[in-house]
Amino acid sequence: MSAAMISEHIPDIDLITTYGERQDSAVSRASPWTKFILLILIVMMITLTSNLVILIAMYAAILIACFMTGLPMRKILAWYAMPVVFVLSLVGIMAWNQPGVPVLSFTIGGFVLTLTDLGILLVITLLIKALISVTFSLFFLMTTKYAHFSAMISRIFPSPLDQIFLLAYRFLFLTLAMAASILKAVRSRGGGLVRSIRVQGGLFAGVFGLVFIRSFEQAERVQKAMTSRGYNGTFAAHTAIPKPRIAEYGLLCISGLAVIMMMWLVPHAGGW
Amino acid sequence: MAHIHLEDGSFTLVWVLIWWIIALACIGAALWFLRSPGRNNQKLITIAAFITAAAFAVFQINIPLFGGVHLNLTPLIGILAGPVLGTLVVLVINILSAAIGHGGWGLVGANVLVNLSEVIVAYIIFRGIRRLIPDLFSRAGIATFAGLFCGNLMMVAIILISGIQGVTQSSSQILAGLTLIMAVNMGVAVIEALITGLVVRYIGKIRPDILGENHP
Amino acid sequence: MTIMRHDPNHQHCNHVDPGRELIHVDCASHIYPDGSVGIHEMCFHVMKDEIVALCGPNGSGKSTLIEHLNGLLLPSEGDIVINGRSIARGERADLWKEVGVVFQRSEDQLFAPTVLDDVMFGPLNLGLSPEEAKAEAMKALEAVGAADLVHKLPNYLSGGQKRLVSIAGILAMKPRIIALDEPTSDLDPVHSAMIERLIIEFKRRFGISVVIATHDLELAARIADRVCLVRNGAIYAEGSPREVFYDTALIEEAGLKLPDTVMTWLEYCRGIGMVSNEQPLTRTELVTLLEKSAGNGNGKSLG
Amino acid sequence: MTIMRHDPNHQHCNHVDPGRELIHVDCASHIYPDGSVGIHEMCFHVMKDEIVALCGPNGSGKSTLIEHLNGLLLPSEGDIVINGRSIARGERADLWKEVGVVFQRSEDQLFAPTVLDDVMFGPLNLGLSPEEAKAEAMKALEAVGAADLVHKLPNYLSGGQKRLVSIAGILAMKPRIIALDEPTSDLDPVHSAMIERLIIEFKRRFGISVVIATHDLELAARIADRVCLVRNGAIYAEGSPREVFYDTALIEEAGLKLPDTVMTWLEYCRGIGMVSNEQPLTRTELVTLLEKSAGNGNGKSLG
Ligand SMILES: Nc1ncnc2c1ncn2[C@@H]1O[C@H](COP(=O)(O)OP(=O)(O)OP(=O)(O)O)[C@@H](O)[C@H]1O
Ligand SMILES: Nc1ncnc2c1ncn2[C@@H]1O[C@H](COP(=O)(O)OP(=O)(O)OP(=O)(O)O)[C@@H](O)[C@H]1O
Ligand SMILES: [Mg+2]
Ligand SMILES: [Mg+2]
Repeated sequence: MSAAMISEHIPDIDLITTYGERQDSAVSRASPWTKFILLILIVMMITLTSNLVILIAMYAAILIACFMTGLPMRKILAWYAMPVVFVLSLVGIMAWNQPGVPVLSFTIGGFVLTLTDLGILLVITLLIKALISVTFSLFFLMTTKYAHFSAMISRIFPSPLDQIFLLAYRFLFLTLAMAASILKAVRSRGGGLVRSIRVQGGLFAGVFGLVFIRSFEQAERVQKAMTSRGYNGTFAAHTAIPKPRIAEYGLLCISGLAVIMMMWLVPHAGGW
Repeated sequence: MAHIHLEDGSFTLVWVLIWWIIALACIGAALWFLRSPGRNNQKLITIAAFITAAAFAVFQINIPLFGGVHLNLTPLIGILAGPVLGTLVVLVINILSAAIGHGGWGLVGANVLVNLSEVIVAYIIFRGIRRLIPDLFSRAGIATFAGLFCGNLMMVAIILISGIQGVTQSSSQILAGLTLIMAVNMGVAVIEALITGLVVRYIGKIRPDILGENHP
Repeated sequence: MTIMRHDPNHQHCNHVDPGRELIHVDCASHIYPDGSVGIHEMCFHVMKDEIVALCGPNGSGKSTLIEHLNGLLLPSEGDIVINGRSIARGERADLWKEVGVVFQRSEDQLFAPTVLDDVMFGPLNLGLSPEEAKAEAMKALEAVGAADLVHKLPNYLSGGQKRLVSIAGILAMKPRIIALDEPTSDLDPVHSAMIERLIIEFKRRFGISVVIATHDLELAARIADRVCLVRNGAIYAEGSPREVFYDTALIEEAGLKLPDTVMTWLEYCRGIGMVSNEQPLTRTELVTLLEKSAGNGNGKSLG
Repeated sequence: MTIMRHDPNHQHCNHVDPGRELIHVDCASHIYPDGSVGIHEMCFHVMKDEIVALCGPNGSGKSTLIEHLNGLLLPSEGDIVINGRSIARGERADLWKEVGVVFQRSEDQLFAPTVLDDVMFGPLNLGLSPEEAKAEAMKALEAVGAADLVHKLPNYLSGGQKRLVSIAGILAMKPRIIALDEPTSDLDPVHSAMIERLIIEFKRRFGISVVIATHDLELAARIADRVCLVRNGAIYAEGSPREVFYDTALIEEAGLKLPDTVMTWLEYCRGIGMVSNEQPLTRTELVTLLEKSAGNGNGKSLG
């Protein structure tokens, strides 16, 4: 079962988990805390700077890191679909009528639409920013054990947020497995999602509702099982999280400095 | 797209922080509510976790219409979980989404506020017009549509207030662009309202207790 | 053997031996929200140091009964008394410490991020420190032969492995009673045999009383001290495996079939016209008797 | 009996009898996204009019193989040819009409809001009108003895009832081959026997070839024409039930145990020091032989 059965362009948690558990590269063995803090710093950097050179350099560095770690680059490219759509549908509209040297211009119903060089640059910049964030997130996910994530969640989030988080993960698996098996059942009897909706539309509303109720009942049963082992509203993951090593501290310091430099520079570049 | 998730790099640091702080305030309030004594926490947590998982899973289903529509079902979260739990659910969903690139980390704050408005409006309307419209299908449909409409307004407002980094147009120009997006979004909202209506009606038929009118 | 007939004027069932009774289900009923009858005026008890098998057709109420034993479901009528504490009197806060339940579907039982976290969950709730809990968890995992799975994710275990881990999760809490719902279904013969040995060890080594619900009558015949036949939500009859499984009419009334071993023996006896008082239940017993009978020459009465 | 040993230089497995082969799995492998090996260079075939049983330990790849048979899973290497149409050549559009699959967990198979909707689903997809589809569905439900369930919700059925309905859903489509994954697990003895009779009827009355995956070796011994032992994702050995289940060493190598009937007979023979060529598989056969042996006096060779 996997989300991949449903759509090529949605990250597949099974595949992500598999890579996360594999732990055969140097990055996988690095402390999850290092990667976590690095994620925050990177998000700050791309928020602060719009310098295309810096952004491209960062993006390249992350891509290389992914490649060196042996992550499935093609899959990652396929998973860009949604973020790209999100950026384009918003900024793709904003980009028109930006000031700058016109590249393309036409009129619809009295409105003049002009695409300028700065407009194109804007789209590119925001797209790269989004991709930096996406790629590093996936990199983080695919090089960290789930046990470490859950231990971090137990420590970062206050109760009951951590409980919701940890349980949601298990339920997500159960729900996706159920969705996948139902898709299988439909297919094994000749139903295609699109075709069957046409032939037996009313049925599918029921199917959808039923999946919902069934996964709810499954969640109830899991809760029963927890109660029968004394659940009282708290459960924590107890895996020890590896501590950062010296080199990792070094990396974090450098990145931290870079963020501070950017903060200091940015007001001059007309930013924050 | 029924939803646009704002991606990292769209807002400046100041606005990133401002929206995060407002969102955290809402979350703090929700936590405070939940922890106040006399609430059956375990059951609520299970429900919240289940809804989180279901909404996240549903989001992964690509409906083959208009070249691909994704549903978020945030209004359904409101209807089933109410605003207090809904706040937490929406936060967790946005964090999970950010992890796979559907929305930026810095923008989780803003995205939470957008979804939260959907949750709250859908909840209020669903509960509010119970006397007026007892039929679950219409009631849930209307609540969903209204919720999504407010969510859209919220998104437009947040973008107008913070501005997109590097966009140097006047507010009215931005508004024109946003209106276009909104129009598309509301088209999808109709579909989402229909689906939510069907689901709620079905739940009402088989497990009316899930719709229990007494959550916080 | 007792054949239970409920007397409508009598709202309680008798204690068999109050001193040794760990569980006393006192005429309890449970109706599901959709109106299905889960159990109906059920009287049932579990003694110290015994293995009780619940056998009955699909939908007869075995799982429903088991979920009552640690207060997961509450009877709509009647009472359940665990170790002297009555659910009706609201003394059910800590029932989970006394009775561990392994569900029919082990998937539902696992929820933690890793196998270790999952097995440690119970001991932690019992108030052990994380180190102690971990030690208990490891001991339990070793006892079920799943120590190599500690760091795996429950999502990716095979059906049999899930079953073993969920048993370990209960074992780690050292309850006084363990109830297992269909412990060997979907397991291959080697894994089944492992679980079977484990159940016997629960009793011998740890002094735990065990309740199992199973469709595998051979298994029940081999390991149970007492077999309860469940029908329409109540115990229809109970007795030692030998009493129950050699009562052909009773088994049929209960909607079941004789175990294969029993059937083989009975058919054999009938075939050679032998009248025998022997009642073999396990394969070993059967084979020994067959050999004896063969040695005897032919259709003479035996034993 | 054939013991299959894969020759790494030979990328295909031979056709046994191309004219009678309905399914030919040609050296197919399937790796799951997470890297687990489902099946590995599996060669397997199903002939017209036969019942094939797949037996093997947990996780050996039985379910994976079954899901390949109607194109639900596609082999990452190798090919599957159903009735002359090759999956590798992309001729798999209508496989679901030829091969019906009943899943291991019948819960997964039922998705429609009512039992009737569910059973009608396949016939409707075959292009029948709603009336015709309903008639087919009713016929199928009657054949499995579940006609009284038509209007129930599938999720509130008992385990056994779910199994019956999911078999009806496949039967209503009248496929040429039916594959059943663990058809009798979680069923009580009476329902098991019913399903067993149904499987035999599939073959006799409807001329359907049947593939079953099962841990119940007794069942396989009773009804299969051919038994395939699955180990590590491939067929390890195959043959008639008699050949396979009387090969003690082989069964052990495959990670299984001998069926009870076989074990009883072998132990009996050993016990009385008898050398016999007889190989009983069913209880009836066993009893007949035992009687004969008892009649014979004692440890003399028989048959
Ligand atoms: N969650 C539920 N909601 C409604 N009815 C239920 C539920 N669970 C069980 N039932 C009904 O209660 C009765 C007893 O079910 P139970 O699961 O206890 O039977 P069982 O003896 O365990 O059967 P099986 O051998 O199939 O597991 C059945 O009629 C069943 O349909
Ligand atoms: N969805 C899946 N994702 C990843 N691995 C899987 C999946 N399904 C099965 N596997 C793996 O593939 C192998 C074969 O599994 P399969 O389910 O085919 O075994 P099986 O013979 O049916 O076992 P059982 O008797 O327990 O049903 C096992 O190692 C299993 O862990
Ligand atoms: Mg049961
Ligand atoms: Mg299987």
